Formats: sequence, structure tokens, C-alpha cells
Amino acid sequence: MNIQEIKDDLIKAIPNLPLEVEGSSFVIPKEKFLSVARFFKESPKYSMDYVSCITAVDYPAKECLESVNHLYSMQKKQGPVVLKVRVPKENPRMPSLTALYRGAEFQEREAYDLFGIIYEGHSDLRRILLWDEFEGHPMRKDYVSEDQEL
Amino acid sequence: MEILYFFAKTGFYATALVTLAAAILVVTLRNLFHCALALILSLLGVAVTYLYLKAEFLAIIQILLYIGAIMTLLIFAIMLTHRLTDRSVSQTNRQSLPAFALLAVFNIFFIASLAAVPWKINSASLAAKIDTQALGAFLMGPYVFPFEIISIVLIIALVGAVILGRTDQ
Amino acid sequence: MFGWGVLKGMLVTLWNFLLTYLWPKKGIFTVQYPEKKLPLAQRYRNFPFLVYDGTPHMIRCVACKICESECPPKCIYIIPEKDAEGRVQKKPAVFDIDYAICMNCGLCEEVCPFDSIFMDHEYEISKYNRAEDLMVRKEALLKPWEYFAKIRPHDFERIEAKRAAKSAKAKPVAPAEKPSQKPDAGPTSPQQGSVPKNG
Amino acid sequence: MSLPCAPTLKTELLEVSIGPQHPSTHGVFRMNAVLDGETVVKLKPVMGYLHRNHEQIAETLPYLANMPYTDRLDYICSMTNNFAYALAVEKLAGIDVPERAQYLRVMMAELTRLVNHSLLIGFLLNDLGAWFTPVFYAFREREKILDFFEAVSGSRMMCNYFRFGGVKADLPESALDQVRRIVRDYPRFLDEFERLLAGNEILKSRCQRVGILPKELAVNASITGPMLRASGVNYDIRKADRYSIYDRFDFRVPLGMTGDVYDRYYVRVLEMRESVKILEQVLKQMPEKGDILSAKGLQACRAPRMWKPPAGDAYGRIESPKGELGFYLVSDGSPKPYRYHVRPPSFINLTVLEDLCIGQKIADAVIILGSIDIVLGEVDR
Amino acid sequence: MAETIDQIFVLAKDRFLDLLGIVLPDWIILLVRILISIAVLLAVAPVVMMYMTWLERKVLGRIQNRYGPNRVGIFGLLQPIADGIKMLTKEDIVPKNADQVIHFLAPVVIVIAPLLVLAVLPFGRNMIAADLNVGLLFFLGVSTFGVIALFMGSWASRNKYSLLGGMRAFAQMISYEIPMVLSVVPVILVTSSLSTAAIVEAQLGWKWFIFTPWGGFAALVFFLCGVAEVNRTPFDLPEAESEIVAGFHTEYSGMKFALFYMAEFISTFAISGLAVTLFLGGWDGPAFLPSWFWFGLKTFILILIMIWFRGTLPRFRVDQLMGFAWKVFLPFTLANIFIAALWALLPYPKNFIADTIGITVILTLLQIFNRKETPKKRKYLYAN
Repeated sequence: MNIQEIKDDLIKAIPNLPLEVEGSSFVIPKEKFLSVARFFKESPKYSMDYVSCITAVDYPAKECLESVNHLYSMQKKQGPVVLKVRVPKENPRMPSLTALYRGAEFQEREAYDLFGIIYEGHSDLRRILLWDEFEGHPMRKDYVSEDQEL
Repeated sequence: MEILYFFAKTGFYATALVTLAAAILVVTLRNLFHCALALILSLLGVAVTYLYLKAEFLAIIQILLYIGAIMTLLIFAIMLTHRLTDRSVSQTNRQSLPAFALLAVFNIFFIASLAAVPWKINSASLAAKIDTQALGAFLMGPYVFPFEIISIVLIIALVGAVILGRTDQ
Repeated sequence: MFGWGVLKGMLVTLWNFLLTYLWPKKGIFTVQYPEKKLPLAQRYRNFPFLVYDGTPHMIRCVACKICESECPPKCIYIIPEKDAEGRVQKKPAVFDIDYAICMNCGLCEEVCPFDSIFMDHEYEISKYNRAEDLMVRKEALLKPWEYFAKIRPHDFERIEAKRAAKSAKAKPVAPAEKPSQKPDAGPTSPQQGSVPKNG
Repeated sequence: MSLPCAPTLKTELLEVSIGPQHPSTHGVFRMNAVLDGETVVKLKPVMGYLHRNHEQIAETLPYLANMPYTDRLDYICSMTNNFAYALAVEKLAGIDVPERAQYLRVMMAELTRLVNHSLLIGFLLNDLGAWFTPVFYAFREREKILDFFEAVSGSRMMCNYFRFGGVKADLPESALDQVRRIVRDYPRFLDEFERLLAGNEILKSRCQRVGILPKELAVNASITGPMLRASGVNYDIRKADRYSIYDRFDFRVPLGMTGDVYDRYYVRVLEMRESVKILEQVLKQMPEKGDILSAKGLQACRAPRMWKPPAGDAYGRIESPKGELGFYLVSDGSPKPYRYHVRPPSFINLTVLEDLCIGQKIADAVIILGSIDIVLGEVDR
Repeated sequence: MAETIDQIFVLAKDRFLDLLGIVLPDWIILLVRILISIAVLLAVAPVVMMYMTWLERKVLGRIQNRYGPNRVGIFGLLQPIADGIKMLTKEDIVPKNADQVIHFLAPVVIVIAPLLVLAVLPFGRNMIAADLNVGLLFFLGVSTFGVIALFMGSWASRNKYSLLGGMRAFAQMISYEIPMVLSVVPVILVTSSLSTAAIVEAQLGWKWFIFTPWGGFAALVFFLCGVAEVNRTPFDLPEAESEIVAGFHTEYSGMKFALFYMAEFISTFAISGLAVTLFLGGWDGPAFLPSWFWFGLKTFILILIMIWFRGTLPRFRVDQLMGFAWKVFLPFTLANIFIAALWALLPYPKNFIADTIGITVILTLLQIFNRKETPKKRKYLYAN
């Protein structure tokens, strides 16, 4: 399950994919994200049927929000495939994984709640941890909380 | 001793009064649930009058059946139908005048027939006390046929209720 | 039969009921608190306290502020003493710990290079006023070194052995050693050494 | 012959908020339920009452200073939270762990599993109505284990015992025979617990065929832990990842057949028996002497505010008693983590709460929530 | 000597009345005779209730390996008084849009039924407050009154949880009343009298009905229905803490809540008293101990069993509760009447055989018809 082998399978499966390998994870453009995820889920060799952890990271330096998805296979008990998608901070929109995995529902709502990434195709994208009238996304690096006491 | 009789008499009139008042309340109260409670009070009054007539068995059957079963289910029905108990539902309607007239006429006939009946009030009938043993024998004796017919009618009513109430699972 | 499992379950509760009478030591597991108290483990840690050798003004702390920067909820506040000319002395003038914020995690004890702050065994410290009473000043924090020996004998021996070894190593080098201005980052290891004895 | 039945009675739907202050929501958790009589028509979970933004606090503190905060995530099993965080940082910085420390870690993790499962069964029975008796029996056994934790780490529930590259301190002498006594008595307690509960017909009729979680939905909704294994999916991270030294112990993974509340309860009882087996093997194989903190680990926690791990990201995960607990760390070389994310098992196990509760009675919705085993400190972070 | 101890209360009352007789006219004596027994009942019932709460907390404590209240007075004996004072001083909150009148009336009405019912129980040899010849029917008739008061409480407090609790209480009370009444019919059939005193006479000399085949099962069914009637575990749906917060008495606090509590405990005492009278031979016991002591002891044991239920069993779900009443208890009690008739008619050796056959037949039939609901044993597989 080394990175190189996965990279070759991926390129073979999906033609002209602008792919970057960063450490042990793949950076994928948001247009191709769903097809790559579907490939990993349906291919008999990987059968990544379990999305373990979806989270977002804010890079103000690169002006982008990055969504990190860890996929595992429960049948074959295989290691993580990490997919990263970078979206610009102005309109942080990206396709939602709930089309393939029900498990992504709550984690994507939390990423939206704390980072502001809007997942298209998500069944009901509302704030999950903070109350609905809360403005702003607290986990962003540039977030300044308005109550002085904090 | 005659003070006891005096108490008994006033007690009887008091219960009669309470029963009548509760019956009127049943009709006039706005909130339907309060009417149901007033009805229970009047039925209780009837049970107490049975006690005065030394018909203990009948009094307790009255409490058991009327209050325990019928009124309970009546309240169940009130609770299920939602809008019936709001204040907005107006209780009175325009036909109250003709209703009172009809009531007056009916009362005249009723009291007339009451006066005509020769009540045999003598010491024997006052002392007579039917205990449940005799009542049971009486029921199973000459009146066994109507007793069975009633039970069949009840069964039919029960089955009908179940069919009507059954939601189509 | 329907009720069999229920009966078995009820026999268990009956047995426990009788056990509390027949053999109270095993049957009853609650303790009547004010009269009898559960013994504390040696390593039990509640709020920190400062240590002094002999008299209270011989405080061991040198106001190096390592614990202040290390404390996760930032509940320690230290102002070092200044003598006449304004030179910083190696003694804390003000040493407050806000017991309301402290979560007794024990990190200050681990990182303190001078073995001057330890976690206490005292847990009956409820006060009426959160602002004043729970902001514990230096005087209230001070406790003798013998107190530490009483509550935690094992750690006391280990620290004594370590201090003896350190002072032995420091004496032969050069007795007139210049008191280092700021203790360097890596003094002796915190509580557990690389090869600790069975603590 | 279709019987003429009346048009169904138009009954009113009852909006009930099983609110944050409710005796059986295991903390501040709200369920907006829409009831038709007693059966649940719609049920929306509402959470976030205990949200203290644990992840942003962690970004302002050095790595080791976060360790006491991880105790507060799932405050019933603090040792396993420390374990997951320590694993993640060790994977990030490449710190090795000596032998004896590995055994100490596995021992603490398995003892926490015993504490968590016995507590859960106690509270599940409490939701069912057995008035606190199972809870007290579970508390009696839990006290012994918590006393052991106090003797070893200093605090009963907020242990803060793990360090990167090992553990904080070694076992005091008295602690070892404390563990032996616990491991010897636990099977007897489990038998008593089973005699009290497992055969109980009322419990069986209340829990069987209630809240059935099909296999495919469980995997797709990324359910993990005993709840997943109760539906029959054989996935235990101790066997899948073989992290720490779990490959040296042979233990079995119990799987349920139907995946209803009774299976979730009984799989946890069987898992407790397996944990006791692991503990016995740990006590046998543990080396007598041996240091408990590797050299790199010692250097990491001597001066936490100046220890800088290499840049990069890492995702460490373990099989906590509630499911897969993972820590995703991104480091930019500074002593403070750049991004710190917790993958909480009970938060994600709640995705199927509505699917399980639709069509069940209100009383079942409460025990289904109880069988999912959530702790709000971990759900809301 | 044993005779006087046995009749000590009755003799005390007569001597007191003779004393009064000197000064007061005799018709007042008649009145006072009734008033005394009423006064005794009204005084004893709340005290019995208070010490039942104490007993419940102590026994539950011991079941759960702890002591139970032992701080207020030795062994916590003053705890009920402390609870009473606490209830009195607690603020009495009435919800804003509650129906004031009914909200106030409900706790008052709910206490009437259990107190009335005590009049009919034979506490000892000729120590019965009102020896009605329809005593048993009086007990069952008046105890239906509690349902209405309970519902008044839940309807008036305008709270979703209490509404749910009220609906559950309704369904449970009605469906457990019928098996309870039917399970009592064999006793009336054998003693051919409704008066409780006569029923106890029929069982004197260890000929208790519980030893007869039909009596044993009828006692079990009657006791379980009594537990359901009184809303105690495992049938405590109307006030299920874990599901609908506190059921019908969610919106009550202070003394009103205490009255609901009192009603529950006095009716527990009354139901166990009646079960003792019907099946365990009332005050019948070896002569060396007074009759009222035997009645107290047997009732005490039944109350302990109810508390034991509370410490162990989880609670039923609403539809299982209904199913249990209609599909198990009702058919069984109907068949039991027939079996009791067999027992009464046939001579000695044959009736025991006939009864045992009848009971085994009805039990197997019930087992067969209910096998869909009875839970099955589960298998688990292991993977590594």
C-alpha cells in the first residue's frame, strides 16, 4: 500500500488528473474530488468503504482552506488514503462526500461550522456545534472573538 | 336519637342539592373537562342517595361502573379530540328558549305521574334490605335469560368498536 | 418459562441485600465520610503548594517563571523581588496561584528544576468567595519540607537522593561558583529520570 | 374480504424536546422529537451545549500542555484519550517507546475499557428503569480500578499519565497486586452482572429487535466500536492497525448477529471478558525492570514549551472503548500545533440516531441513545 | 392473657366509650364509635406511609451495597419527618397556563381513594372499620377513582410529559383493573361472600387460599396487577423517570407532590393488605401472637417484595405492558375461575388432580399463543 503504487493506479484509472503528492497524501483539485473518491470506494483492489476523519485546515499564507479526508477499508483492513482538497478563501465551495458516505454528514457540518467551507450537495448544511445565529467561523486563524473576556 | 334523623334528612337533601347543582354545572361550564368532572360529581351524588336507601351493592356498582369505567373512557375521548376543549368553542346556541319551554311541559307531566303512583311506604318496606346474596340468586334465577342477552349485546358492541377503531396496520 | 430470568436476577439482589448484613466489610462499599476517610494514594495530586526549608522566608523558589509559562491554564502569577538598587533577586515577591482555574494536572511539579513546587494532598479547601479566597497568595501556599516528607515519603527520598548527588557534583568543581543569572533551559530532569528507580 | 374500517383518527403530532436537562440524555444533549402518540415520527439531535472549542485552545498551547486537556474529552476514559494523543505525536515526531512503557500503556487502556463498558451497561439499565442497582454494582467495581489509577497517575479520572515516548511514572509496588486482584475478581463480577441482567425477560423483551442497525448502513455511516461489531462487521482497530504491542496478545473480537440494542449491550459484556484476558497476558509478559520513557521522549517533555517537532502532519488513532478515537495533527515546526483535530467516536456514531429511532416508541428512543454510548465532552469538544 | 392482647384495641375502644357514656347521651356514643375508628385510620395511614418511604430507602440502599439514610436520628428513623418538613417548606410552583382549579384539586382527590379503601381491611379479629357485606367490591370500586384524579393532575399541568404520563396511566389502570377483579372472583366463588371479614373466616386454621392450586396463581396475578395498579416497578410507566421526566406529577412540588407520593404509598399498603386478606389468610396465625400482628407481618413481607421488585427489575414498554395484561393475565384469570369452580365442586382427592391438569393446560396454551413475543436466546460469533 505504498504511495507510489496508489499513485500509478490512480493515474491509470482517471486520465489527465493534476495530482500532487504531499508526504503520504494526495492533493486533488475539487472538480475531480468525487470521481477520485468514487474510484477508491468502488475499486475491488482498495474498496475504501469507510471515511474515518474529515477535517479542515486554514492556511492564511496560501490564502486557502484545505479539507483533509482519511479513507480506510473495513473489508481489507487497509491503511489510510489521505485526500486533500484546497479551496480559495473567498468562495470556499467544494463537492460534499455525503453522496458516497453517510459518515461524512456530521464532520462536514462541523467543518462548515468552524471553518466556513460550503459543501455542495450536503443534505442539510447547518451549524452543528454553535448556535445558528453565530456569525463568523471561530477556527480560522484570522478570527477575532468580539467578547473581550476571552 | 331524633337529632340523628334530622342529620340524615338534611344530609339527604344536601346530596340531592349537590347532584342537581352538578348536573346544571355539566351543561353550563365552558371548559369541557370541567363539565366531565361535574358529571362525575353528580354521579357520585346519585351513588350517595343509593346509600341512603341502604342499597350498598347498587351504590358501589354505580361508582365502579359509571365513574370507574364510563366516565374514564369519556375523559379519554375528550382528551383525544383536540379542539373541543378550547375556550373559543361557544357552548350556548340560539335554541335555548324553545328548549326551556319543552322542559317545562315535560316537567308538568313528570310530576303529575309521580304524584299518581301509590308509594307503599310502611315500616316493612323501610326495613327490607336486599343483600347481595339474594340479588345474585335473583339474577341467576328468573332473570337469567335477559342477563345472557345483555352479555351477547355487549360482546357485539365490543367487536364493533374494535373494528371501527382499528387503524389499518 | 417466562419468569425464570427475572427470578435469577432477583436472587442476585437478595444475595447482595443479605451480604450487607452477613459480611458488612465486603457487602458495604460506601464509606461514612466525615467520620471515616479513605486513605489517599501517595501520588494523589490536588492543588500545588510551595516548599521552604526551615523558616518560611527560606523559600526554595527562585522565581525563574518556568512553571508560569508551562502551566496550561495559565493560573500561576510570579513577580520576582527587587532589592534597593532594583536588581532582580532570586526570590518571588508575589507568587499567586488561582485555585479556581488550576486543574491540578501536575505539569508545574514536573518542569520545576528547583523542586520547589509540589502537588498537595489537601482536598477540603472549599471557600465561600471565588474571587478573593481562591486566589491563593504566597504566604498561604508555603509549607515546610517536612510536610512533603510526611505526605509523600517515596518521592521525598528520591528527591533528597537527587539533591545530594547534585550538591556533591557541584562542590568539587569550584566552590565560588558565580550564581548563574538565569537558570538554563535544561537543568536536572523533572520527576522521572531516564533510569528511574521504582518510583 | 377487507373489513370496513373508519378513516384513521386525525391525531395531533406532539412536539417534544427531550431537552438538555433530561435524566437520561447522558449530559447536555437535546433531541427534538416529533411524536405521534408514543411512536417517534422525527428526531433531530441538537448538540453543542458543552462546546468549549477544545481544538482552538490546543493551538495556543505547546504539545505536552495539551495532554491534561485530552483527559477532558471523554471524561470516563481519560487514559485512552491520552494514549491516542501520545500515539499521534509519536507518529508526528518519530519517537520510540520502550518495552515496559508499552505494556503499561496497554494495561491502562484495557482497564479503561472495563470501566467504560461496565458504566455504560449500568446507565443503559438505568434508562430501562432498573433503579440504579446495576449502576451501583458497576460503580463498586469501577472504584477499585479508579483507586489503582490514583495510585499510579495521581488522579482518579483526570490521569494525565501518558507522555510522548512512554508514561509519566512507573508503578508503585502496591499497585501491581492491586491490578492482580482486579483482574482476578472481574470475571466473578461479570458473572454476577450477567445473572442479574442477561437472562431477565423484561430486559430481553425491551431490547431485542429495537433499533436495528443494518451492516451496510453501519459501515457507510462510519460507525465504529462495539456498536459496529454488534451489527456483525468485523473491524477492531487493535486488530486492523496492530498499533502499540496489541499483536503480541491473542484475544477474540465478539460480533453480534442482528445489531439491535440487546446485541450492543451483550457485545460489550463479551468485550469486557476479552479485555480481562488481555490484562492477564499483560501481567504475565510485562518485563520487571526497564525504563518507562525513551530518550527522545525525555527530551520532549523536559521543557515542553521549547520542544519543536518536525513540520508535517500525522493521524494517530486507537480503539477507544467507544470507537475509533483519532488525533490529526499538523505541525509547522513551532512548539505549538498548527492544526489539532480530534476524531471523536461518539459524535460520529450519532449520525444514525434518527434512522434507528424512527418508528420506535419514545421509551425505545431513550435506550437506543443509551446503547450508542455518547459522552458529551467528546461529542461537543 | 393472649386473648386480651389480641383484642387490646377493641377492649380499649369499648372501655373509652363506656367512660364517655356516663357523661354524653347514647346517640353521640354511636357517632363517636364511628369517629374513633375513622380517626385511628386517618392517624395510622400517614405514619405508615412515612415509614414505608424510610423502609424503601433503607432496603434499596442495602440492595445496592450501601447504608441508606442513617444520618437523621439513629438508623435514619427521623428521615421521614425531615422529608415531611422539607416538603412543607418547599415552594409550591404552579405553571402559568395550568388550569388552576384542577391543578389544585388533583392531589386532594387522589388521596381520597386510598384512605377510603382502608376502611374495609380486617386488621385483626373483629378489628374492621366498616364490615360492609360488599367490602371487597367497595375496595375495587373506590380504587378506580384514583385514575380520574391522576388524569386531572396530568391534564391540568399543561405539560407534554405529564400528558404522556396521563395517557399511559389511563391505559395501564384500565387494562390492569379487569384481570385484578377477575382474579378475585374465584375467592368470592369459594367463600360465597363479598365481605372481607367472611373471607378471612373461611381461611382460618392454615386453610389459606394461596395453598390451593388455583389460589396460588390467582394470588400471583392479583399481586402483579396490584403492583401495576399502584404504578410501581416494573409497571411504573406513568412516572417513568428516564423517559417522561416525572410523568403526571412533573409540575407538582412541595406538599402537592407529597400528597401524590402519599397516595401511592398508602395504596401500596392497601393493595398488599387486601392481597393478604384474600390469599394469605388475613389475621389468621398461630395463637401465641395477636391477630393484628400477623396481618401486619404478612403485609410487611408483601411490601418488601414490592420494594425488592423496585430494586431489580427494569420497566416494561407501553405496548408490552398492554400485551401482558390482555394476552396473559386476562385469559389466565378467566380459566382460573373455571378451575376454582372445579376445585369447589369435586371431592378432596379429585379436585387437586383436576386443578393441576387445568392449570398446566392453560399455562401451556398461554406459552404457545405468546411465543412470538417471548424473547429468544441469542448466539454470538467470535472473529480474530
